[in-house]
Amino acid sequence: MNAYKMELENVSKTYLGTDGNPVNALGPIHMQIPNHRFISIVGPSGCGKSTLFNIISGLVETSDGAIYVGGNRVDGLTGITGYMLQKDLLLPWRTILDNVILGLEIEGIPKKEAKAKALPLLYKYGLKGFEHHYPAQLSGGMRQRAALLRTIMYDREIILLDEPFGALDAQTRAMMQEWLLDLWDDFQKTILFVTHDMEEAIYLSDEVYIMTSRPGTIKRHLMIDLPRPRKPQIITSPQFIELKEEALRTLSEETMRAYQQESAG
Amino acid sequence: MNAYKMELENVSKTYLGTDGNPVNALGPIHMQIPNHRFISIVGPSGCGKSTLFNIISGLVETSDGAIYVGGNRVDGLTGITGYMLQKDLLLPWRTILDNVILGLEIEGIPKKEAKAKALPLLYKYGLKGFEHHYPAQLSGGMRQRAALLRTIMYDREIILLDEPFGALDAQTRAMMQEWLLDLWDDFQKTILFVTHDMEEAIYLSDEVYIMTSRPGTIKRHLMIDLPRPRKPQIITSPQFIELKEEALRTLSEETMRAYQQESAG
Amino acid sequence: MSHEAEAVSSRGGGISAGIKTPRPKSNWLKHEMAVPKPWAVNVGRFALFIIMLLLWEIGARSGLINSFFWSQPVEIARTWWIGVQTGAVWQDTLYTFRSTVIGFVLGTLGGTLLGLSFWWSKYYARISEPFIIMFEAMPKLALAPIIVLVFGIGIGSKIAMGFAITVVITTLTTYNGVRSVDKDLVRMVYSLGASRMQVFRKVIVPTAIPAMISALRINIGLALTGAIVGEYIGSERGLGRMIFYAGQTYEISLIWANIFNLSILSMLLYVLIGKLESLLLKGFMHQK
Amino acid sequence: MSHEAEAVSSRGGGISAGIKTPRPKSNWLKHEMAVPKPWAVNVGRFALFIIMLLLWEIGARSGLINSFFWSQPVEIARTWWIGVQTGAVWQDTLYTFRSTVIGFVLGTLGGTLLGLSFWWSKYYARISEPFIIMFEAMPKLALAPIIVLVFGIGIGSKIAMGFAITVVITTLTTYNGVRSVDKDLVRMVYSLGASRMQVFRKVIVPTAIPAMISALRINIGLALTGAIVGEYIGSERGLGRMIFYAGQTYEISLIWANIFNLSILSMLLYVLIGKLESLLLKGFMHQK
Amino acid sequence: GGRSTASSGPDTAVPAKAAGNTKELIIAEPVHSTGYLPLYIAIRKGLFEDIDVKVVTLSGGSAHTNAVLTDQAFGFIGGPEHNAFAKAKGAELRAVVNIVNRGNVYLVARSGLDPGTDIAAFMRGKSVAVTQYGGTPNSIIRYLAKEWGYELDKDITLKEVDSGAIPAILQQGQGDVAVVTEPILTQGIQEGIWGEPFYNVPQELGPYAYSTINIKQDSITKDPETVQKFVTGIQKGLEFLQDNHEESMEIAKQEFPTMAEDLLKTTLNRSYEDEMWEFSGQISEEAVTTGLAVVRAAGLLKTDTIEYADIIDMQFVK
Ligand SMILES: Nc1ncnc2c1ncn2[C@@H]1O[C@H](COP(=O)(O)OP(=O)(O)OP(=O)(O)O)[C@@H](O)[C@H]1O
Ligand SMILES: Nc1ncnc2c1ncn2[C@@H]1O[C@H](COP(=O)(O)OP(=O)(O)OP(=O)(O)O)[C@@H](O)[C@H]1O
Ligand SMILES: [Mg+2]
Ligand SMILES: [Mg+2]
Repeated sequence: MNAYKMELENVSKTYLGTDGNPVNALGPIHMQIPNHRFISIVGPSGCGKSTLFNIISGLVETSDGAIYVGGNRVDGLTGITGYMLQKDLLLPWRTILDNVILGLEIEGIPKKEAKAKALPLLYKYGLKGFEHHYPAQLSGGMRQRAALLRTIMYDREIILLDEPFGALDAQTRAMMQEWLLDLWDDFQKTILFVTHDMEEAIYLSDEVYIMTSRPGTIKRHLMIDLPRPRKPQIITSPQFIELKEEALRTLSEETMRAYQQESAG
Repeated sequence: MNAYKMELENVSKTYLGTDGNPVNALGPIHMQIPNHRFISIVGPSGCGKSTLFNIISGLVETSDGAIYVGGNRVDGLTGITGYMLQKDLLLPWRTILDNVILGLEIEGIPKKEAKAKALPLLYKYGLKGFEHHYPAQLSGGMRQRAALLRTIMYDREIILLDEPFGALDAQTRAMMQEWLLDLWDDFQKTILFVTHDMEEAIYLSDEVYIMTSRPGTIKRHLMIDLPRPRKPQIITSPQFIELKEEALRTLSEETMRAYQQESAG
Repeated sequence: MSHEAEAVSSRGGGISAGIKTPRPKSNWLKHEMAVPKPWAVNVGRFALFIIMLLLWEIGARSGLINSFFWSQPVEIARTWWIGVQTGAVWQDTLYTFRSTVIGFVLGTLGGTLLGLSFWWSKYYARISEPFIIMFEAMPKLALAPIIVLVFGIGIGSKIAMGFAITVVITTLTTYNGVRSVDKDLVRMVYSLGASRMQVFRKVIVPTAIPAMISALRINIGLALTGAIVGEYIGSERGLGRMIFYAGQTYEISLIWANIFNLSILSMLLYVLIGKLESLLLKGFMHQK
Repeated sequence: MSHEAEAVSSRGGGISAGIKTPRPKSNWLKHEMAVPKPWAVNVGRFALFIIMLLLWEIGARSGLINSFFWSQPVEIARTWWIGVQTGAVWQDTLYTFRSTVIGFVLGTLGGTLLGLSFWWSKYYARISEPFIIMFEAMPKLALAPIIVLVFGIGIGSKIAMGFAITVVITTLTTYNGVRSVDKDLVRMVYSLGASRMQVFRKVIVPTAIPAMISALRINIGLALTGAIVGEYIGSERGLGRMIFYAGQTYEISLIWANIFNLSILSMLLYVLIGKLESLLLKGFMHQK
Repeated sequence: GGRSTASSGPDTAVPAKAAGNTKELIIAEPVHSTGYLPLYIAIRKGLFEDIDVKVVTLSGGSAHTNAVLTDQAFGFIGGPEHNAFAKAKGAELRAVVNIVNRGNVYLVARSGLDPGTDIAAFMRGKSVAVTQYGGTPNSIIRYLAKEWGYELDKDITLKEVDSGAIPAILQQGQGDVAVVTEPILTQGIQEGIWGEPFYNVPQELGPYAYSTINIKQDSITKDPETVQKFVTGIQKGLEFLQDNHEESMEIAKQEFPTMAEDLLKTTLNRSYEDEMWEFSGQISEEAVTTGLAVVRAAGLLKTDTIEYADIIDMQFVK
């Protein structure tokens, strides 16, 4: 057994730009993710967070570098991680319930069984009465909840969440946070979490990566040594505030630098 | 001249559900919006905020009620308000620059002139170098910025913004907030603003409407009497914290009630 | 704001006045939302049809239209009525109907399967392309000797024509549908560990279905054309044979009478396809 | 996790070992991303073509295929070579090419305009529908007397055929494209105060363009068919005329030789259309 | 008839499917025409004994020949030159009974043109509307051009079109002369598009094996009784047509219900007048010679070795 659940080694990505020249979008990135950790990634918009997740989940080919899970090389392989993309990507021709059980269906679990498993979750997270609606009939927040539930139902050891709570109202967001922590705790998942909310990142995580602007590399790797389980009130504790200020300063430094660079060049 | 810039009178909306029965999605809503005010609307996901904006902007027909702007009945009319929808809805076959000037183009302003007007804004808000990219090549946050800029460029007295900052990183969000306040101040706009972030709502607004869960009605109408101009530090002032706690309590009461209702029924 | 001033009606007093003015509407709303009333549509169609016939008849009688080449409605009606009395109309229509429907079903199924199969290998798809085009380019009518050889002179050759004419277009349409799939949806499903077969079943096929459904309307017309061409090549019965015969003997009114029958048949087929289409759209795509 | 265990290759040591193992790939990535190499595709096509010819020749020589009905490759090649030497091949091909292209351009433009015009009024669209279907259902060949009357026996009638055959399908395809427009985009543009004309120009037309482009391939084939039918009605030159000649006189090898020419022509047309398509896609849709 | 496979050649005999006691025979006709009235009469009057004859219209090049060669049809109507074409490629077909024994086409000139008496002189420089190459009317005009010593495209231009297009071409002045058959001939006269024929092929060329019924040699060797029954039936039809003008006209009306009655009458009268039908069913050497000369002149038949006996079998005509 390796010390780390997942390792990213020198991962980078170059897109072909509109003018035909290569555009460096990400990296090189080095990360060592221990097992059962809750890791947040924060960075300026456009720095390559979604690109990084696409690469980890095997959906986009790396331009360089390698990814190892449990010591095995996995870059380019799918099905290793559970991944909630930034767009909700619900299949428009399926009901919400059928969308949520998609991962189970693909694994070969009988539909009936899968539905029985999914329904309580739908009820719990405010989608009751919408099981048999189609995605177009739902509000933005509801769609995002459905997409998150689909990822959670697809029960993988490593879960990648790209801004899962972006469109949720504060109350639902708080409930989902608690529930995600429970889930992570109960099932011993390793979670990678992209958010724009530093408070959320620190509150949830064991480690926070702060990325530089494009091409995104790791600018700062913060360890969050707050005791667990954490109560929501923790955000007013001095230790929390100190961590948050430190992190925000780093991030804003980076964003400023980026804006200056762009305005200058 | 009326006392109010805009009045909503008994506005409500009923959709036809999948089972053929009507589903009450919104209202009845009464609102009286004074001129040059910054108004936020906060409510549980799915309560009908987007539906309300669709109605005000004339894109969806009301099932009942009337809307008046400057004393004239306008429900069903388009072009009265500037509206940024929750989805970015950039035209995929246009470059970012061409997307941003769409509103001006429709008004008949020469393309060249419109572009000259738009470019500085694109530069200022981190889209420099992406003017000639297509939407599919941008990150989620960048797309949202472009959509917001398009709405701003379409220079209307009343502006509706549906979660404009949802996908932005903290730094960009802060910058956009300041800029929006400047704009509102400089051009004497009336702004309606949907957000899930209560802190943001209070920080930006003169008035905050808190909605009930579906069918959304006005649960609470809070006046924010904080002095202007406001500094970001204001969020730690006792007055701010008091208002925020009051508002969050109301909202969470409502969300809880909704969940209980749904779990029970 | 000039926009506002132009468009809205003045309300006079404040809200408290409580006078309900008629609700103004923007043009586009009326348009995008309104579904034309079926009776109005039918009246319009019928009126247009009658007007066209009247103009034709008047033109023919006044000598503006040479009725030797164009015939004229009254004459056509008379010829048609003879067909009804002798029962030829029903027999011919039924004959053509049968070969059309069979050709349509086979061609649509075959083309759909072929088009979908192209998703599995771009290499295979690219290699097949010119051969499909070649097949499409062959003038079916000119191949009559060989068609008779392969499919016989019975209904087989008519079905084969309907098949040959629909299968290529269905293939191309389906393949276009397959290629228009949202790449992100495909990625998402792969991210759930799906096999290619699962992506195919759960994303590709449902995405291609609207394209396939939209091909149905076009196909039924083409299958009919195919059946008609098949009847030209050789037949005992059928509307195509009648038209061909009428052309040979210069009975222009008989041509039109049979074209009329053909239109009725094709309208009937379109109505049936329309029903099938909305059933499928409801079943697969949950659209109205 | 069985998924993982199955799919990945063991790496042995830790990261520090630094041994670069070959990068594993999932199947689908290879598939979705790979564009088949043009030379490989061409080799494949050519090989398939040669194999088919060889089987045919061997079948004919061994008596498995009756060369009385099917002719045989060597014979066809000989007949074709005569055509090349007399120059008939070039003249006929050029003639058919010209009428096809003109009919294609007119039919595609006309159909596109018609299909787009349907967006403006659902009522008008619904009324027109059965008449369009009627027009489509008419066997164009049977209308020979009238077509010659109206368009003469020169290139006009061939162009008219190409037009008649492509215009309806283009109309239907374009209208399908128009109807598939994202309603939210339309709303957004209206919310910017756009007039119907502006929505039409800025959303409807760009949305319909891919549908129109996808119709090009189908149309070029149909226009070719139309030109061939036109040549059947009456022509001095053209591949279609040659094929009918041959069909009348049992010269099966001449039929095939001309079908070969026709295939070459249609392939050429498809290549041209392919170029046009990618130009248009690049210009309008910024796709590769 | 059964569906044939690619491997069944012209010589592989597949026994015709027997339906009960009465054999079903399919006759492929290239077009539904008043010229084939004897066949329709024989069917409608039940003149065939023990056999059930069905007619299928089979146009499109050599489709009717192929249908017979592959045993999908028992026989086809067409000139015996088709048997010669097939023979040239190694297939054996025989004409067993005659029906139309005159070149059933007429030359007409656009109204306003006066052909005069020197037809050859008149024809110089004219453009002629005629059906497609390979068909008999086309071959006849080529044959005549040769007789007159004219070269195609130089002295005479052919406008080869679908038969339905011919009146429109003269009407529009795109052609001067047309080669037409009944009933278009009469219609064009009635309509004033062209005048009475100035060159009457049936009279000028005389006996001409124009439409015979042709079957496979195999059928003759394997089942002569059926062939006999069939030929006898046709002969009865010919006799009936010869003897009962009135009743034949009635049958023609049933067979062509939509055709104007006066048109039908004119057509039949002209046919009787021009001795269109060979009422004996006999095919004379002279008639075949003329037919073959025409297709040779048109370049359709390239061999010179084919003789009367290779394509005609008169043993069943009694
Ligand atoms: N298909 C593509 N072609 C070219 N460039 C691309 C493509 N996809 C992404 N990019 C570029 O790669 C960079 C990183 O994009 P990515 O979506 O990963 O950012 P992100 O960090 O997720 O941003 P956000 O927080 O706004 O979602 C951006 O500059 C974007 O323009
Ligand atoms: N086309 C439709 N057909 C039926 N129901 C609909 C339709 N559109 C919206 N609804 C319903 O109307 C209600 C309000 O939706 P709306 O999108 O306005 O919510 P919202 O407040 O904007 O939510 P969020 O904060 O999640 O964006 C929801 O319950 C939704 O399911
Ligand atoms: Mg992103
Ligand atoms: Mg919303």
